[in-house]
Amino acid sequence: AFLAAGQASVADGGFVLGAAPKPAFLYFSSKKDGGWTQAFDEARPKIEAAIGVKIPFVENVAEDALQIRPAAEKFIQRGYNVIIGTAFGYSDTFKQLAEKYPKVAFLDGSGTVNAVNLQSFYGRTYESQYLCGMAAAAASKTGKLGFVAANPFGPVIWTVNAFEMGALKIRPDATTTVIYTGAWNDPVKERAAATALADQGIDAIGQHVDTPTPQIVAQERGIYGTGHHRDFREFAPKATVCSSVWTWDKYLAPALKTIKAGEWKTEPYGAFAGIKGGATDIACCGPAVSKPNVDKIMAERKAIIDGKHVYAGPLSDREGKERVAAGAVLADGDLWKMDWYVTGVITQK
Amino acid sequence: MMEFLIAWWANVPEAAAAYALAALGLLLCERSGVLNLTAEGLMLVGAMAAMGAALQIEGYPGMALVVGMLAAALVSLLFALLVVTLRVNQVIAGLAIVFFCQGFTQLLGVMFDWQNHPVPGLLPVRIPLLADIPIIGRVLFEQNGVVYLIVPIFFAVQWVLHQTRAGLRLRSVGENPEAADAAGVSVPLVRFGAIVAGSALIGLAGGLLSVGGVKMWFPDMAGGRGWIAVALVIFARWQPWRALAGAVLFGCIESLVPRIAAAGIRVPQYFMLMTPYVITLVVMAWTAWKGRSRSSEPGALGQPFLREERR
Amino acid sequence: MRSLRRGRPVVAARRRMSAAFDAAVTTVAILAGLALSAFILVVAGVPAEELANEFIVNTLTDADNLRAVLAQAAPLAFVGVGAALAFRVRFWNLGLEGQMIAGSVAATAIALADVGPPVWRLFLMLVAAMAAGMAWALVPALLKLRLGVNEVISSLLLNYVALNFLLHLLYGSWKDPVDAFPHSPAFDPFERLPDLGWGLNAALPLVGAAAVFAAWLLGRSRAGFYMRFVHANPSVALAKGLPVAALVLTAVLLSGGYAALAGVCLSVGQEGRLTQAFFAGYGFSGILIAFLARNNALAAVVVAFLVAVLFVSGQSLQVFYQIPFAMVRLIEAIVIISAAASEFFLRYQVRWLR
Amino acid sequence: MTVTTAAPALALSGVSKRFDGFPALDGAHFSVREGEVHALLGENGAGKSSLMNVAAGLYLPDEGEVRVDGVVRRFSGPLEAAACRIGMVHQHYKLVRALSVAENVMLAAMAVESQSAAGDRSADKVGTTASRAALRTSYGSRLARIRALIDDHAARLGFSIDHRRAVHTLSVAEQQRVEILKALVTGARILILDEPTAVLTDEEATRLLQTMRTLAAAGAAVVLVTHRLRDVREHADRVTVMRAGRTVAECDPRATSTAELTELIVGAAAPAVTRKAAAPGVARLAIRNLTCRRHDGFEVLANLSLKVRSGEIYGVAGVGGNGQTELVEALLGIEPPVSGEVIIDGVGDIAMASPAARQSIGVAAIPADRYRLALAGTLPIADNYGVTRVASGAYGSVLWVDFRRMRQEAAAGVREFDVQGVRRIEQPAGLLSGGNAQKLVIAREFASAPWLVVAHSPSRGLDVRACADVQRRLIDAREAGAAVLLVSEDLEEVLLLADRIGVMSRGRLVAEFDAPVDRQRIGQAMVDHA
Ligand SMILES: Nc1ncnc2c1ncn2[C@@H]1O[C@H](COP(=O)(O)OP(=O)(O)OP(=O)(O)O)[C@@H](O)[C@H]1O
Ligand SMILES: Nc1ncnc2c1ncn2[C@@H]1O[C@H](COP(=O)(O)OP(=O)(O)OP(=O)(O)O)[C@@H](O)[C@H]1O
Ligand SMILES: [Mg+2]
Ligand SMILES: [Mg+2]
Repeated sequence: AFLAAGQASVADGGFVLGAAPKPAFLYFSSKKDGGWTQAFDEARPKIEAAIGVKIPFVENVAEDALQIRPAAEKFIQRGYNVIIGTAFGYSDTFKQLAEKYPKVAFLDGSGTVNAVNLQSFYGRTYESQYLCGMAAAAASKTGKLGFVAANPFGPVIWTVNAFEMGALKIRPDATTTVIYTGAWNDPVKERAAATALADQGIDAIGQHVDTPTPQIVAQERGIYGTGHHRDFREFAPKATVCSSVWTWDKYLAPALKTIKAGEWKTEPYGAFAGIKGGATDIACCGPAVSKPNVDKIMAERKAIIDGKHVYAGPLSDREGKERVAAGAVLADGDLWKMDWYVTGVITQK
Repeated sequence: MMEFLIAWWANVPEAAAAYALAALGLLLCERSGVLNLTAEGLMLVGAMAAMGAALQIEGYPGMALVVGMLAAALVSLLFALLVVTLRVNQVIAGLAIVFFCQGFTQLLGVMFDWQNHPVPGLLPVRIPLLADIPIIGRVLFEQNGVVYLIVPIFFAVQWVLHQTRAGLRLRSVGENPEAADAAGVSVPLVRFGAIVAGSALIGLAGGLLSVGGVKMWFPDMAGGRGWIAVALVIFARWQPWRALAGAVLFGCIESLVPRIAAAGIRVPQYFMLMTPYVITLVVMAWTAWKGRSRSSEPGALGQPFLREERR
Repeated sequence: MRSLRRGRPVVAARRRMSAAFDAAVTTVAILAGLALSAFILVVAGVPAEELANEFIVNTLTDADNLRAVLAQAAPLAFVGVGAALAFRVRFWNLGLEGQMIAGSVAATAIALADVGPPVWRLFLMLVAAMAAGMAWALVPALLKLRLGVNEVISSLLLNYVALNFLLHLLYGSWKDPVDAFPHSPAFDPFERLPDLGWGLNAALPLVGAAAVFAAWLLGRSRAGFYMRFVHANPSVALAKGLPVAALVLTAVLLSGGYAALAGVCLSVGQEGRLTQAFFAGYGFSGILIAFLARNNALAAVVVAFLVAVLFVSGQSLQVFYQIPFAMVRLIEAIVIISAAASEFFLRYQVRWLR
Repeated sequence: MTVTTAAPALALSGVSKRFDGFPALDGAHFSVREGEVHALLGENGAGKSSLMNVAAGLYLPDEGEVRVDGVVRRFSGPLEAAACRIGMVHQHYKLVRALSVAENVMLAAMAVESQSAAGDRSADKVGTTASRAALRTSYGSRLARIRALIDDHAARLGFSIDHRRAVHTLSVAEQQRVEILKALVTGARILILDEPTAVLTDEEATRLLQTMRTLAAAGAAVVLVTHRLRDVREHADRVTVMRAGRTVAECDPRATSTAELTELIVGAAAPAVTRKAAAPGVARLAIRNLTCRRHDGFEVLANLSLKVRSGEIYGVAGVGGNGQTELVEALLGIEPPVSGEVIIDGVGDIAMASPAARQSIGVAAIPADRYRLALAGTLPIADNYGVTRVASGAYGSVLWVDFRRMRQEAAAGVREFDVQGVRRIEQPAGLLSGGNAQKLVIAREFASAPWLVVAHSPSRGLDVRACADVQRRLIDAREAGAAVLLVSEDLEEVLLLADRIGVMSRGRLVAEFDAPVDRQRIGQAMVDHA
């Protein structure tokens, strides 16, 4: 991510791996979690093919120093020299490890800290969720949209806002009602949330949780939805009109190649790729989205690739406070710290 | 407003059903004097086995639930062996079983790759005519089959406990195993029976969670509901009808929490998420305050029995 | 009819076991549990010869692994001794995780508010943590003493309350302003448990002192002597005029305080900030440790070390054989089940009666 | 009396039973014939209950034979004994406290029914018949029938008992009645009564014993386990005496003097209790208007007031279950009273005092239920002995308990008070027999010269010698100037020991007498206010 102590050293000189890269993954949860981790695990064979090395992994490494450190060190001891983490809670430990093992490269998905040999990376999911919001509004008959999210902080809030902004692009009267479940992977709560939304008369449900449950509920209720992490048409072919998906191989395979080539230079604020950089994209669109709307969505996608910023000014929050001045775009630092909602988003505190 | 209430209430029976089944199962077991903390674990077993079955034999959710019941009953044999035959401390045995089930269901579920495979599951059954009654029609008569089953199960538990010889034996074993034993009742047999029968109901509750509710399996999906069921039995003072009422109360809370968010009411969300637990605590304290005579607790709850042993 | 039968097994109570027999049976039981677990692992695809290597040789001879074991052992010993304290007055404190959270929240509050001068900061954090852990344990203790509310459930439910409160803070006012992620700002160096070199921090001597204190309290002090009566027969304790409520409170509050210190070992000692899941799983491990140690404080430290070995070796399995970490939980459960079952042979004898 | 030539109804021979190495029974034998009342006597721990438990199928003997009507039986449980129509009234009641009287009786009856339904071969006529049909009737109608039977039997015995009440609401005496009714209703042909009269009034006891005679006359075989030699002499046809797990004598009670019987039982003549005249001093304990309620609101003690002076024994007489237990528990601080005062000389009102305050007063307490209120059965004898004095600093400071000294003093105390069966001072106190456990309690409480004694049925269930021992201690305490409150359901004991006697009925003190007092007048007071 964006800011970190110790990036000073990043600037001076690059990092050269002594040997051929031998990467290993530390997965934050189960590789079949349906979302975040599974997206990594699905990218893994593609990366293996691209760089021609088998990549081992270890599942369910909680965000707990006492688990991360030994897991990473075990790999390092057996000669693995590129350790790829998958949670922001690994950051502190990875930082310490990076200092302790200067000959090993560390990469951390959704991490927050960077160093000469430590690179955090994440995707600009607001881009893909913006497009999902468009698709949801296009499928919706009422303009009342819902969103099931895990916990409120920057990377989640920006998807919520982008979703609503995308919806507004299609329907100026669109609203997005958000329910936070308090857990990344709890289908019971997700189902209850999605059901509550549907009962409110909401007819398209976006999401930023790990499982496809909200999509399944949407399908059962004969309404629509948009997925996150992976293409959820697999679970709800009728309901899911669009998914914001990770394409980690597109980021990690080249990154590993640069490491191999000895040209790796970590970015001081972390790697933060969007649709253009290849970390995130959409799987679109379901039949419920009409052709003209599909065209609109694809046109927006093109515009984003060509440089359009979703959070371009003028932009105010729902209390009316100006957040982005006209002509400006939201700085990455402010994105990560986002704690405000755009007009049209309905939330709890 | 009315729409909100009806939509809320219509969700209550299903949410309450898992609590009710688990609480009735626990109650049956505890009336025989076996303190049962295994609910959280056995619900996980029921949930996993039912989902496994549902994935294998598509289209028969009822069968899947039966498999869940059988699996929970099977695992409960281990618990019964520990507490009845080996007379292990019942709290320790209960906790150990819960953790065993957590590890074991996660291991199997992951090994067989049952995670994230949705099934059609149990669908609501509309009862003709009755379902057309305004308000209560939708609340009471458009539920899945297991919800309707609660009614006969409840009456069966009530009847067995109070109107049969088996029930008299079970209660006396729970109150005073020495006396029951002297009256020729086989204490281990009654307790084994009560544990297995009760656990089958708990397994059904778990199955309902996976095959009935979420229609998917994921590790640790009981999410503390088993503990709430244990608490329910305590504040129900081991009376079936009070357990049922408690289950409905929790069904109401559980389905209300996301609805408050959906209605856009601004309350701190994590406090909302802790309400079921806080309310359980408050209700437990309140019932304890109200009925301070603890005479309703089975007299031998938690005590192992051996005929010739003196304590 | 019956007279023709060959005989039958009868179970009879044993009067008293020698300590050696007790230790032998428990050891055999634990080994049996581990053997069963090893069997499951071999079935799951771990080569048998690798197993011993992973578990014993690598974990105990490799410096990194040994450090990991020691780092892991400190919080485990704290929860273990804490659980033992409460169990000594027949109080099933299943709220250890909630108390860990409460303690770390309080310590973090002190650090964030910069209470007191830096030299005293860590001390204040420890005191605040203990106080908060005690306060969190006070709730189920009072509910039990005053209203007779079953502490198994009340203490357990408070874990969920504490967890949601923690999330409330981390996603709310305590979000780290540096990266806006849901963990507290990092502690200053003087707010962390000092390093003793060799990668170990002050948690180890702390837990050693705490265990010795608990051992003295339970085994040698007058209060500990009274606690035996509270454990054995509360109504006798009451009739003998022992301050039962005060004894229960003492033990339970200390238990909460020790749990809080376990939390501190992890948040202040290992993470360097308040995070979302530092406590996960320690509650059960604490109960396991207290149980295997027969509620003996010093034995709990030894058992905690062994459980730490299991944890660290479990991670090797996870890393190198793709065995899910659930397996470690399962092994823990199997060991506790077999140890619990073995008590049968301590307390009873089975004879064949002809 | 007709002596049948056929085999005895019940015969036990060569019965041995060890409990973890301790021989409770060591080749004991015993037999009872149809038509006789056979008394089984013996010291505490002699093995009487154990032997009868073997007959009732509750204990599996290690060796020996049980014959019913001459046929060898190997019971694997009470069910099989019940099938042989053996019924037992247990010394430690086997009642389910939460169930009603009727349900308790029905539970016992079900065993007999299921067994006889499984194959009833015995041609019997005693008592009510349990049949296959009973099993088929519905639960409700069966319960109704049981109720009728209870009323029937209760009327015959002169028991007043409400079959709807839950057992836990009954007094000890009432529970004893239920226990007896259970055996009678199920129609046992071989009826074993283990100390059935311990808590009954004189009149109730007499009627029960008369009923035994009637049953015996109708062909039943009755075994009566008791310590009351008077009853034995009046009602038994034969006597068997046990000592240390062995059968030591069998005799005709009418042909044997009480002294001879006593000698057979304890091996030596019972020492007589003697006492000097009272020299009362100041009131050490004054109870004023003490009122206690049960959880359900029932008033168990109502405005009770009394005074106990130093140098006297104040006896509280009354039928069990009239508030005696609550009185003692209120004094010990187990259940705080609703209102009233408990004034201790020099201390003040302690009715609501904390346990710590009570501990410092140093009351010697001998509660009726030792394993609930006096001894922690799983803890060592030494710990149980030491717990009273540890607070005084006798065994080290608050910070360091001197366990070695505690063990030494416990060993000495146990020796001095003649507590039998102590193999090791670290052995759990729960392994002691009832009588010896009681002696341990007394050894502990009297370790330092007592100042105020609260004793509740201190010699209940004790044998003659132990009983005399305990009474001796109480008198010694009185003579040393202690104030003694003796609450006892045994009128004999109260008459023997007390200087002043209060009569309790329904939670009130209804009359007070100075000793010596006529037995009749006390009985009258109990009845008048009942
Ligand atoms: N279940 C048991 N476990 C261990 N020991 C036992 C058990 N039952 C009896 N005993 C022991 O066997 C011995 C005989 O006891 P028993 O109860 O038969 O004596 P008793 O003659 O009935 O005495 P009392 O007059 O006190 O009733 C006692 O020492 C007793 O402690
Ligand atoms: N579990 C046991 N294991 C071994 N010995 C035992 C056990 N329980 C009791 N005893 C022995 O039995 C004896 C006393 O038994 P018990 O309590 O049955 O006596 P009792 O017949 O009830 O006597 P009392 O009339 O004094 O109550 C003691 O000597 C004790 O050592
Ligand atoms: Mg600070
Ligand atoms: Mg006896």
